[in-house]
Amino acid sequence: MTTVFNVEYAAKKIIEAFPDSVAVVVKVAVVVNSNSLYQVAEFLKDTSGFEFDYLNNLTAVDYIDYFEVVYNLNSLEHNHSLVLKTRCYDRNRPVVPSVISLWRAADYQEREIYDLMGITFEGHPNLKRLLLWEGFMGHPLRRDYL
Amino acid sequence: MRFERYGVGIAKGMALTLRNFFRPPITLQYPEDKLVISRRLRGNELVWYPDRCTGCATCAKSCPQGNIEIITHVGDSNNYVVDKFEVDTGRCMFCGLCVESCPYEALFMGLGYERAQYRRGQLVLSKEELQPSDIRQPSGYARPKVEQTLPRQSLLINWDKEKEEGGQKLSPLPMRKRRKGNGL
Amino acid sequence: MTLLEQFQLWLASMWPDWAAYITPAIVGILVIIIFVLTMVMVIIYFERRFMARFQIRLGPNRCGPEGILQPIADAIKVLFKEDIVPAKGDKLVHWIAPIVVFVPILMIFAVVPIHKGAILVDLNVGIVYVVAISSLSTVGIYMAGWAANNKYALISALRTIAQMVSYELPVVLSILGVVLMVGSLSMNQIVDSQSIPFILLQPLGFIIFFLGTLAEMNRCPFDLLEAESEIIAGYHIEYSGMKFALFYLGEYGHAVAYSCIITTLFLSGWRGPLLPPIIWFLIKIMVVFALIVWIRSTIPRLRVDQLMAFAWKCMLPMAVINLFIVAAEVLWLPEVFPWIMIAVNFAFACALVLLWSKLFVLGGGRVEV
Amino acid sequence: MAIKTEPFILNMGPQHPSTHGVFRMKVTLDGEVVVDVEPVIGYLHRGIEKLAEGRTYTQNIPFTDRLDYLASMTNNFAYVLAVEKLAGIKVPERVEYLRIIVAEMMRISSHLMAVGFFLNDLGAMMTPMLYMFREREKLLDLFDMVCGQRLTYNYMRIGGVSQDIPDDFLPALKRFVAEMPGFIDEYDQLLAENEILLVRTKGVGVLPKDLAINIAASGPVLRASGVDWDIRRDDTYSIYDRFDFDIPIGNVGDCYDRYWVRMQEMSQSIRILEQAIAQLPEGKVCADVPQLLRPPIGEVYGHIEAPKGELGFYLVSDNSISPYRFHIRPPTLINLTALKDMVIGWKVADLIITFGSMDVCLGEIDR
Repeated sequence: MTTVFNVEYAAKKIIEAFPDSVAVVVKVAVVVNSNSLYQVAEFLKDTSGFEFDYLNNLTAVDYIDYFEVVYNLNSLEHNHSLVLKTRCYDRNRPVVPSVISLWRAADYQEREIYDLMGITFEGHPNLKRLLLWEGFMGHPLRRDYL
Repeated sequence: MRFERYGVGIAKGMALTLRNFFRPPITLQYPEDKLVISRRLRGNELVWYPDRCTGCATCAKSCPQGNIEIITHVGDSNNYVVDKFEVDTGRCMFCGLCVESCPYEALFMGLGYERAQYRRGQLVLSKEELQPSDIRQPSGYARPKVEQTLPRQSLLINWDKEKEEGGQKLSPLPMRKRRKGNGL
Repeated sequence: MTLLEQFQLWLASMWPDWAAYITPAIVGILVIIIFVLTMVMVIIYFERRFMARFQIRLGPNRCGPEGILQPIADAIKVLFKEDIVPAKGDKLVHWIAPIVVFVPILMIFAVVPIHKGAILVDLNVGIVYVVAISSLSTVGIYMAGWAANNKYALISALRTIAQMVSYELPVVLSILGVVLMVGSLSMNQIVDSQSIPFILLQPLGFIIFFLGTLAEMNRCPFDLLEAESEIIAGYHIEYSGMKFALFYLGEYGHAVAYSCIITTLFLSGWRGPLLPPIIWFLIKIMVVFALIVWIRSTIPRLRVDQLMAFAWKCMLPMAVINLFIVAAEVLWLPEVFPWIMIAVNFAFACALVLLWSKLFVLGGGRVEV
Repeated sequence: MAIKTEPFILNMGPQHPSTHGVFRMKVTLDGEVVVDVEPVIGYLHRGIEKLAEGRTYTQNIPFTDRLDYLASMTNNFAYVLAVEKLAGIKVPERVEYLRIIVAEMMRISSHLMAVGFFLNDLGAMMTPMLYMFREREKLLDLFDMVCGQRLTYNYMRIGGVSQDIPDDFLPALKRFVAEMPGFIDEYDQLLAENEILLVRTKGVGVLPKDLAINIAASGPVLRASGVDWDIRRDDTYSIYDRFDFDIPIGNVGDCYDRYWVRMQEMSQSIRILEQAIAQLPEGKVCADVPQLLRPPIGEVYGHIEAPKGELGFYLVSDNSISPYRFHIRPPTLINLTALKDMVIGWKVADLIITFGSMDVCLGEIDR
């Protein structure tokens, strides 16, 4: 049975390593600032005790005020999971650093979010539309689309 | 990579195909030879009993596609009279949610499955077309009482039993049965 | 003296020479075309029904009683189809290719004895003629692949050439074993000298020849050039209508032709007890073809490098060794004891197959790019 | 004189016999050798994630049928589990068993398709595929009996299943469970020792262990690479902890291992089915759930071990009758990430079988 990693503890450790990186800790997730996302993700992947080597799921939610990018992390070794989130408030040009160099699982998922939600992942080597065709107007999964 | 087993594996495979050569084929000659389909089949769009329908439109609300269109007016004895009950079956995905949600058992899934039409417009079924008829029999989906009255489904797993016992008897030479209308 | 020559002599007694010469030729050609077309129809129907039963299906059974008119219905359908030529294809080559594929296959039948004396021309180099003519249709396939201006077709065409070049050698070498035993290249003489079928005398030669011909007629497991899961239909991907039908005829005509050749070379041709020779001949063709269908319905396909490796590393050395063994036997073993020869050859065949299974590596792995 | 060659681009798909749907690959070939592959998807995109935002939680169940249409039952299962987790619904005991019975039947059915089409890609002329279709047909008959459809079942409901199983179901399923191991042995006899199959698949399309974890491969693809990870055991959902089953692990991660893992998983599913049939209790088949469910505000990621891998549903609720965000984690799309690494340097034929051995379903990839 996968245990849910203690969010408070994770947040504490992350703040120890990178002060000012954690924006807010909600009940189920650690929300980090988007500019320090990559460092935190690297920390979570490589630090012993965390070792989140498996990126289950990567998605984004449009909360009108901001976009939330959700990373469901899992560790096959310790069998625990953690939800990492980041928010970007700029609706016209939301940018989040890409984690593809840590987990290649993010490849298609980041492209899909770019396609459907319009969030740019900085550092993605091949950020093209995945499901829709090039030249499609708008990003359909945003709440204000149509 | 080598052929380390001297072709024994290939020989075994060929022996197996030969064994299947003498097994009865499992295909059926469709228009002449039909299976008894499931008692709960979700086929042939909907069967609608107007006398039981109160016009509550629960089915229309439960439809994921919004296919069911109901227009009612209030009748003499303070009831709803259904003016229009129309289903665009070209968009229907046969999920059966409308049948499950009907509180008065006025709506059934149909038992038929040969529902091809030449025009898309013919797929929009009106109030009259939805009522039960010879080709439009109600199925037992979500209706246990109807289900008990229908014949048993013929299963391929019972390949050694007759159709009446819920089987699908396979004969080694199914072509011995002469068909009518043998046509080129 | 073949039947046609007798016919010609009989005509010459009353008609002028030129007519007596030309009429039997035309009659013979017509007979062969009718024979080939009928056999192809029969074999297409036979394969579809037979393979269906291997696959626990029924196969075509709607047209006519038990579906025997299915090939005719297919032919009519295909005749009425639109003939499409790719816009950027090579139109002339596209047009010629099906003919180049089909005609050589018809020509093979000129030297196939289907009955005692029933042969169009009893060439004294009959089997060499067969080998020479049968590889001509490869040119047609290459033309088709080239003319279609389609990448799948091009891959297929190149595969054909490689395959044909590789498999021609073991086939010819295994034929040489038969020729050594008979002492003649004439097909009639080959049949005449088979009081014991050569499949018993030369099991290894038969296996090599059979596998080689499977590759030459592009049958499973060597059907790389029309591997439908990889390159869809291969060289005839851009063909439709009657041109496609010619390829189809060619493919099955090839199968019939090689069934005939295998029957003639290894299964003692039309010879057999009780039944008339022509019936024996047809039965043997069908048995060979049934074996081909059986293999087709069971075995997956080889990869292209494995196909080459199989030809050059397994079949060619084995064919050479087989040739030497047969030559030695013909030279030194007394002809009165064929049973010794059968035993020795079976032992050699088993030993070689076991040895090659252990020794040789099929194909390469990943290529660094 | 050296012959000058140059690579050329072959456009495989969207209409191609072995792309298992409308998948397109831009393949750069150097002769027969694959130099580069670029998958292009989206030809079957229906926007299910967007459609689901405008429908109630129950109305979304038919849409999940249409994701991986070869394993509709497990899609239903994953979705209803996620919603139940979100709304905190406890389902009756009988429902848990029924769901596991149909989910394991679905796994057998999906693996039969996967292996059958994989062998078809190898060029086995439909024969093994049709043998496997025969067994799948028996299962589809049973699904038809339970829920009235053969492909899009729409069987599970939030808090239960739509209807109880009919009387004929269990005897027929028992017979299937008794007969199926014999057929699995037959398939092994047909192909597992076949030299050509071994030559074609052993060592081809290797997915190394660390890469498999890094791309978050899941299901048989992950296990064939030697990673001992099965959500049924490692993140137990429903009542899988009550059953005794093994998890087959490959050791190389080549096409043969993926084929082998699937064959073994079918046997294990039959073991689970045997136990579940024996333990099946009586009882209600649906918990009391309001027709218009309004889960509390929150979010949930529920994942299950679908036949093709980890199928996850990420749901966000705003306490209305429809989900605020409905995200599907399709297993095969993420498995496809590794396709390029697996096929570069191999021949075209290997590209086809490697792709076939990953068992993709375009309904799920494109959504």
